[in-house]
Amino acid sequence: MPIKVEPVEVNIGPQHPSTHGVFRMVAKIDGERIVDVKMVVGYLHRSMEKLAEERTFTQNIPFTDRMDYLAAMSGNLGYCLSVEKLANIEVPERAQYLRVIFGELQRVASHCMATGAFINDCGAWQTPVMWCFRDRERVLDLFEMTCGARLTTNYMRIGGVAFDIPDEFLPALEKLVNDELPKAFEEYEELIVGNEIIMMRARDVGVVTPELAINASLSGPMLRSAGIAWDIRKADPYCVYDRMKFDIPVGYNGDAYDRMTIRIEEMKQSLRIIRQAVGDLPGGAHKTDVPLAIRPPAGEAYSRVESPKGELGFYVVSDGGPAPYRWHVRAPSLINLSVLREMTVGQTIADAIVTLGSIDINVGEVDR
Amino acid sequence: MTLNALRLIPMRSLLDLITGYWWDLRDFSNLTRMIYKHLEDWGFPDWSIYVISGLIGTLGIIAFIGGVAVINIWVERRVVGRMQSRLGPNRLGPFGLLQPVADAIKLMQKEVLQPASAPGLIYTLAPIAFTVPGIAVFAVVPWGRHAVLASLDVGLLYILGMSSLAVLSVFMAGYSSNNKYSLFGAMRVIAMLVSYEIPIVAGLLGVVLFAGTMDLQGIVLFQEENWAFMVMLQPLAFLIYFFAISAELNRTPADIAEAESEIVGGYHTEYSGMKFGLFYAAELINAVSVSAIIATLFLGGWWAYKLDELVPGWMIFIGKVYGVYFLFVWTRGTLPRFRIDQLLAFAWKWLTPMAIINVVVVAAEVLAWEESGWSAGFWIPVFIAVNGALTGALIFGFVKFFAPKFQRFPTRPRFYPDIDVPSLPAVTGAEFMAKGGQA
Amino acid sequence: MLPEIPEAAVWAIFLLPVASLLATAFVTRPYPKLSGYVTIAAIGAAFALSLWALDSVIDNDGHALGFAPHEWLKVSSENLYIQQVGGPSLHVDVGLRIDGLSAIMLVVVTSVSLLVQIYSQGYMEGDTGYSRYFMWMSLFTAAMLGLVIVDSILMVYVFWELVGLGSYLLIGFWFHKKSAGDAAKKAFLTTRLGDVGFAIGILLIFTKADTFNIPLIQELAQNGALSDTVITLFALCVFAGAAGKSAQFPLHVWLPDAMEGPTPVSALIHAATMVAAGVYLVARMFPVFQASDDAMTTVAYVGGFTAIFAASMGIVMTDIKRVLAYSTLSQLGYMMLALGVGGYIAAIFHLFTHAFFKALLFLGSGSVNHATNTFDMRKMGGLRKYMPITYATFLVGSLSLAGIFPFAGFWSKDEILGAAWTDEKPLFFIAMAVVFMTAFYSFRAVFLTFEGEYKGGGEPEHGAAHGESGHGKPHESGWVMAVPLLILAVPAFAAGFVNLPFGSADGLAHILEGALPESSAEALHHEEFNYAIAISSLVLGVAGIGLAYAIYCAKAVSAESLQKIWGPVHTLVARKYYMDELYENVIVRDLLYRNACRILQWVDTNIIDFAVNGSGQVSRWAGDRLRWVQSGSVQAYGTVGVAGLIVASFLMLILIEGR
Amino acid sequence: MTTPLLALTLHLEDVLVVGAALFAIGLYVALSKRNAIGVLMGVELMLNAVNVTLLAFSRFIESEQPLDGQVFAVFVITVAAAEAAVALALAVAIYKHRETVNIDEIDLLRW
Amino acid sequence: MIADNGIVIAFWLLAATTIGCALMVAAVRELVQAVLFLALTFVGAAGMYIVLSADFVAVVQVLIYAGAVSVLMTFAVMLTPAADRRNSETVFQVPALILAGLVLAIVVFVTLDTDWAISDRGAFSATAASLGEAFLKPYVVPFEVASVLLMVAMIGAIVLTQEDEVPPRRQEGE
Repeated sequence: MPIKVEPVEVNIGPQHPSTHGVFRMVAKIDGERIVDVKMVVGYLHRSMEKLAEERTFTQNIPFTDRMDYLAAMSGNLGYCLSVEKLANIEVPERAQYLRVIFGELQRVASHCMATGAFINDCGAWQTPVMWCFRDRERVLDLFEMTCGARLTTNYMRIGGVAFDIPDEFLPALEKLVNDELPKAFEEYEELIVGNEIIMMRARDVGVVTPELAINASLSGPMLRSAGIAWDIRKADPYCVYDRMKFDIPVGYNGDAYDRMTIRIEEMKQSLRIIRQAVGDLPGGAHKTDVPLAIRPPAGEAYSRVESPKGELGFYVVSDGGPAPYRWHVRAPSLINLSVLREMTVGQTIADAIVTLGSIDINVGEVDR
Repeated sequence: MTLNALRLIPMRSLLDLITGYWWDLRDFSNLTRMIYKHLEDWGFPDWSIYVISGLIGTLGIIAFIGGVAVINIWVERRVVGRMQSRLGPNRLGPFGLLQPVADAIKLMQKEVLQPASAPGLIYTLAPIAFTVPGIAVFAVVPWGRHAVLASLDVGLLYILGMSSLAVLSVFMAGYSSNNKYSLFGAMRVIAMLVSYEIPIVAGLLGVVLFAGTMDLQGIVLFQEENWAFMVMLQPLAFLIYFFAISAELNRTPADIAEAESEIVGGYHTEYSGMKFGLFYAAELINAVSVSAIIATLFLGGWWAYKLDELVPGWMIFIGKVYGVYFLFVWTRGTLPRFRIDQLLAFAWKWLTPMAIINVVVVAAEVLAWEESGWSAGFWIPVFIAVNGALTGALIFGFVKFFAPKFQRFPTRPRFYPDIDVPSLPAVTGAEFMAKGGQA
Repeated sequence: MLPEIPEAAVWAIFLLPVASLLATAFVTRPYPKLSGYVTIAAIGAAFALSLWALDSVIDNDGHALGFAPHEWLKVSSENLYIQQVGGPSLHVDVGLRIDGLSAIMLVVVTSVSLLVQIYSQGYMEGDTGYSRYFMWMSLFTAAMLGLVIVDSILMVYVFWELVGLGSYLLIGFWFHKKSAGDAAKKAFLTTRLGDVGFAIGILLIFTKADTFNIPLIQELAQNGALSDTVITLFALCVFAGAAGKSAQFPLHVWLPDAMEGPTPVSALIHAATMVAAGVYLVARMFPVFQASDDAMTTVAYVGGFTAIFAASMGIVMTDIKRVLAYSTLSQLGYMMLALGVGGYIAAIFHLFTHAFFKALLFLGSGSVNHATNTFDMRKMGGLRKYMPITYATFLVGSLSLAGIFPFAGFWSKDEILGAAWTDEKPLFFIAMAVVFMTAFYSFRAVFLTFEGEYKGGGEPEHGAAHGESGHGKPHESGWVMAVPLLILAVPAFAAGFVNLPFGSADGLAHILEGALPESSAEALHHEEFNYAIAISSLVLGVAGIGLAYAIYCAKAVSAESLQKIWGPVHTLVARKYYMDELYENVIVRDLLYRNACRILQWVDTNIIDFAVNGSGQVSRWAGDRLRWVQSGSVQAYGTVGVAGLIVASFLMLILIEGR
Repeated sequence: MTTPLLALTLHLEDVLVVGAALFAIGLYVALSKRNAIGVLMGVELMLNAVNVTLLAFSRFIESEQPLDGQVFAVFVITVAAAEAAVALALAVAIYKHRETVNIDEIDLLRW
Repeated sequence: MIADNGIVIAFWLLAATTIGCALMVAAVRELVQAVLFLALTFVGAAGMYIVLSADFVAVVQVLIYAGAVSVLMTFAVMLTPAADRRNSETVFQVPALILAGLVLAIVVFVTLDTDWAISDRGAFSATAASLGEAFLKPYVVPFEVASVLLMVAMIGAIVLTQEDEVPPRRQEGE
């Protein structure tokens, strides 16, 4: 006969070191075990979708930086793609290649952050996160070199990219891609793949079944960890991804451990893509001439990219005016978060934290 | 060349010159003896001499510990900083040495908050009670051949008692904070204490069996007599004690009581100002006192193969303490945290059986030693070899046969170079494994 | 000669049968033959050791061998105060007393047991309870041996009861027969009646003399440390016990019925062991009896009466075993008579010889029964032709029983007669009459059984061991049964020579005297061999034989006509003087059932039941009220407990302060 | 030798009185507390009082084997530890079934 | 008789602490606080043991009572979440008070009334070794029995508090 206890409600967040922002998880706890979880979002809501309706299409690009501020390039790219689709704008080759390079660099940076934060959530005392930050900083240095900003890059433009790459960019990129990052990834493998404690903490924790993953319309590493090979870059190629050769890493068990190993492999694949893109990088203009206050014809467009978090979709409706009539974002963080309850109930608090870390949410994107 | 030149310096006679005087740094007992003599001359009664000398020793220890607490903040931050590929504090004073002072001043200035519903007495007592045992441990730790404050017959038991007291104060803090996170931390500590007391005691039994005494000075002398550090004779006990005590110290990978990423700060979530500062200091103090215990029990304390004739014993001792402390900082800087059930399982399923095996083996060895009548010169290398091999074999065997099966699924993902867009879902992991693991 | 026997060997005499009992009970029970062998081996070894013990005792002039007693039980208060006021303390020692008397008893018991058990192998062959039989035999023998060797009257009592248990088990051995069960119960209960007296005697002597040690009691009785009344009472109590076991007059009724047991059992119980135990006890306590004339007289007259009383019944019995049973009674009375008139040596001498010839006679009757399936002499006859060995040995036994020169019985009987002549003239004449009757009935049995024509025997009994002889001609028993008969015939003939009345002073008398304390031994009579008595008793014996021959063999006088002439008397005697009826109808039914029980019933219903029911009702009422005290609250219990502790402490303080 | 400034002495009786006081407090706690765990605390206090007394005797009383008092104190501690473990387990077990550890509600010993 | 000023002062200080904490155990209004005061009482008692030159017993006291028994008690308090956490009294409070007073009176009276056979042996020098010898020589059987008792207590406690069925930890993967 088990002891009868009143489940205790514990607020994990919004002020908590491990909620990756101001996300609130109200956990009902029996001892250490979670009985029920209630998710509360909205603490960071800035009403971006509404604000965007008052601004021109070009002015809306910075908003996409500030949604997933860890993957600003992907947000820029997704939005620009949708407007270009709406306005039927042809993008130059070079710009497409640059978009791929920066998108993949952004993926590396974001996954570095995710890995470090995940290990931190597992309880390591800041060291792995510092290492991951070190490598992320290297990527961000390249961003800074190109567009002057590190996080909120605001680099993509409708019809191309804002600036062409500087001369010192390519050597630095090649050094990074061929030398520094591969070494760093070996270290991550040591940290995650080879660490018994991480295995104990992450194996069988936060399991997502394939059925659940599809029913909840998960995407990104969450989906792939459940054993489903799905990637927008392959399924619905944009830019020049159809010219690139890369593999999609797919997990077996759908647990936190799978998600982290998938992220590491994805980073390696990103390097592979970058190498190909740098090799094929054509000359020419980096941007077509598009009026600043572009007025796309009335209509609607939806385009999606594979952001580090998953499928990032932008749905833009134009009434022919300078501002979008409706602007909607399919934010992967929010949708991936929706299965948190299924993943954590029955596990301990510590497992819940690990699970949350492995989902890799960004509250800026969740709340928008 | 240089060495020969050095030989010209009359080291021995220089040492002789200062030997026996109270300023001889190598041994504090001269100082104590002088104080004794003067007090007696002044006609103090015996008991007051006893009290005064005890107080002086205590003051010395507290001064050392205060210094250590301050310095260790810097040490920890610098060392961990290096590990994290950053610099650590480097602005205040040379190498940032004054950073802890600044920290302390900041902490003292802060307002001391107290939850309205907290029982004030316990809330206030907890950080103090947490600090005291760590300091009290030093009473029985020998600093040199003659420098030990209290040569307690049951020194080791005393240490164990003190270390178990510290955890109770953690509970006091956690309970009185009236905060769910704090209560979680407190309960985790209690659960952990119940589990980890056993491997600690059982692990140290091996040491006591070898040394034949629980007096720490006696254990050091045993190591000196047999010309071997206890860690060589008892590698298994060392490992067991090291892991178990790092759990009791609440340091990573076993810092589940504070577990910042899970329960925010655990038992000290609600503390602020100097009360929190005391917790912070006490954690360092406890780490140092445990390092001192390990240095004494396993690494020879103030003795180090004739080196103690040249260098003052307390210096050697402090060096060893910091060596062990570095180990603690190292593990803290690198390892993630266990979950609590894993931690308890580790205690019950790994440490306790290994400790018991160790005790049995040591008992047999000591019996063989005593009964055979052969000299230590024969037995000590044999024991070193046997115990080393045993430790290796046990660890290997436990890992091989009792480790959880993490490898049920491959550690690396599989790769799909291409995907069939319409076919959803794709192959699940189970189907994939059933097909033989090929993409 | 052999060295003096060590104490352990003497213990072994007792422990060997115990060991065989245990071995039979726990190991060999499924293997009947093995049980027999084990038992015989054990008793054989005990016999050898007994001979050694006898040898040692002879070396020691019949005085007790010096074995120190062992403490067995010590109940005494450690409280100094109680010790000061001389509170009760109980010391029970277990010691051995091996002197002339016990050594002779040992030899008698072990030898007869040995032969009986060898004989039993044949007699009991095929019985379903073979192992059980030997188990109980071992128990019985062990108890008897223990009874003989111990020196504490309490231990004697213990073994006394064990002997009773053994006899109960053996008599009721064929418990499926109702008669056997009844007989066993009868024997048990009747002897118990005497044992009660014995127990009272033990309690009496312990409260007065503070010891259980027999030599000590003897000494105290001899030097007048105990008052005459105590001694007399004690002696009478002991005699009550002895009378029960030895089946003296009022308690004799069990013995004839005890013939329901297997014949070897009868041989053992009624020849050498159980019934001899009573005589042995009186002999053992002889110095005590010496100190009380009244007791001696009682013993003598009871013995004498029993002797003639039983002999008269023996004359008319038709069952051969019953004849022998009454003969045993009569002979035991003889021995008691001898003891009562101070013929201590004579009594033991007779016990000694009687053991052999009576065992021989019983075994012979068993052999006859084995051949004919019946004990009824009227169905026998003419067996001399078929069973020569049995006949010869039975004849030897009968001659010895009848006291014919120079058979063993002659010598011992003669000594008794001599003792009676010197001490109590009336008893002498009774004894002489018994001599005649004994000779008559013993030869009546011989003639009825072995002479004349064979009359067909009885139906084979179901479940009995010896059914195979059937209706055919009777035949001689197997060697297993015949050899013991032959062996027993030797002492039955020659046992008398150990104590010839002329010359030698080193015989049986010498070592028996050694068993007594000095003063007691000096008080014994040492009369010369009286040829007049010897010859007259011999003449009487021969006359009895002659009469028997005349009636039953030569048929000069018709038995039936005699029966008619003596009609009422015969009926009276044949119905055993209506003793059984007296006991059953008058005493038990009328006196106890009808009257005493009515009173008791009234007491039971009106007083005892009232008390019982009343106390029950009171408890219920009180419990109903008191259960509120048991509230289940531990703290309430604790409070009350501590309060009680405090009260006790106060009392203690007050008492200590007040003293 | 001059007369010392302060000459305090400690007698056996003093220690025994302290022990008695501890025992009395323990008794009060054991008899009066409502919570079973509180009662157990009282019992532990009493055991401690007994230990104080034992050690006092061991220290002060003339004896052949003065250490026996300490030996018994250690046994008392051992037994107390076992008793505490079992008693607390009992309390928890009772709590499982009755959801209370209040002594005045646990009356299983009731008629 | 101990005539050392320092020790006597230490004793009375410790005695005051011990008894004061014991009184607090009886007086405080919350159970967990009572447990913590109980731990302090144990520590104070351990101090008194040291004064009585029983260092081994003192250390064992700290280790077992303060370290283990108090922890167990807090554990038990925490494991009975819905129970009454107030340190309240039953109706037996007044009788218990009276009885405790009477017990105290009687014991004190007897203590003062008795003529004790005081020895002038002085303090014990080293008790641990002698105690070890005592445990393994004359008292080896009680010692072993005590160890068996502890074992039995441990198993008994586990059995008593064991949950009847272990809930599944989490759904297992394939």
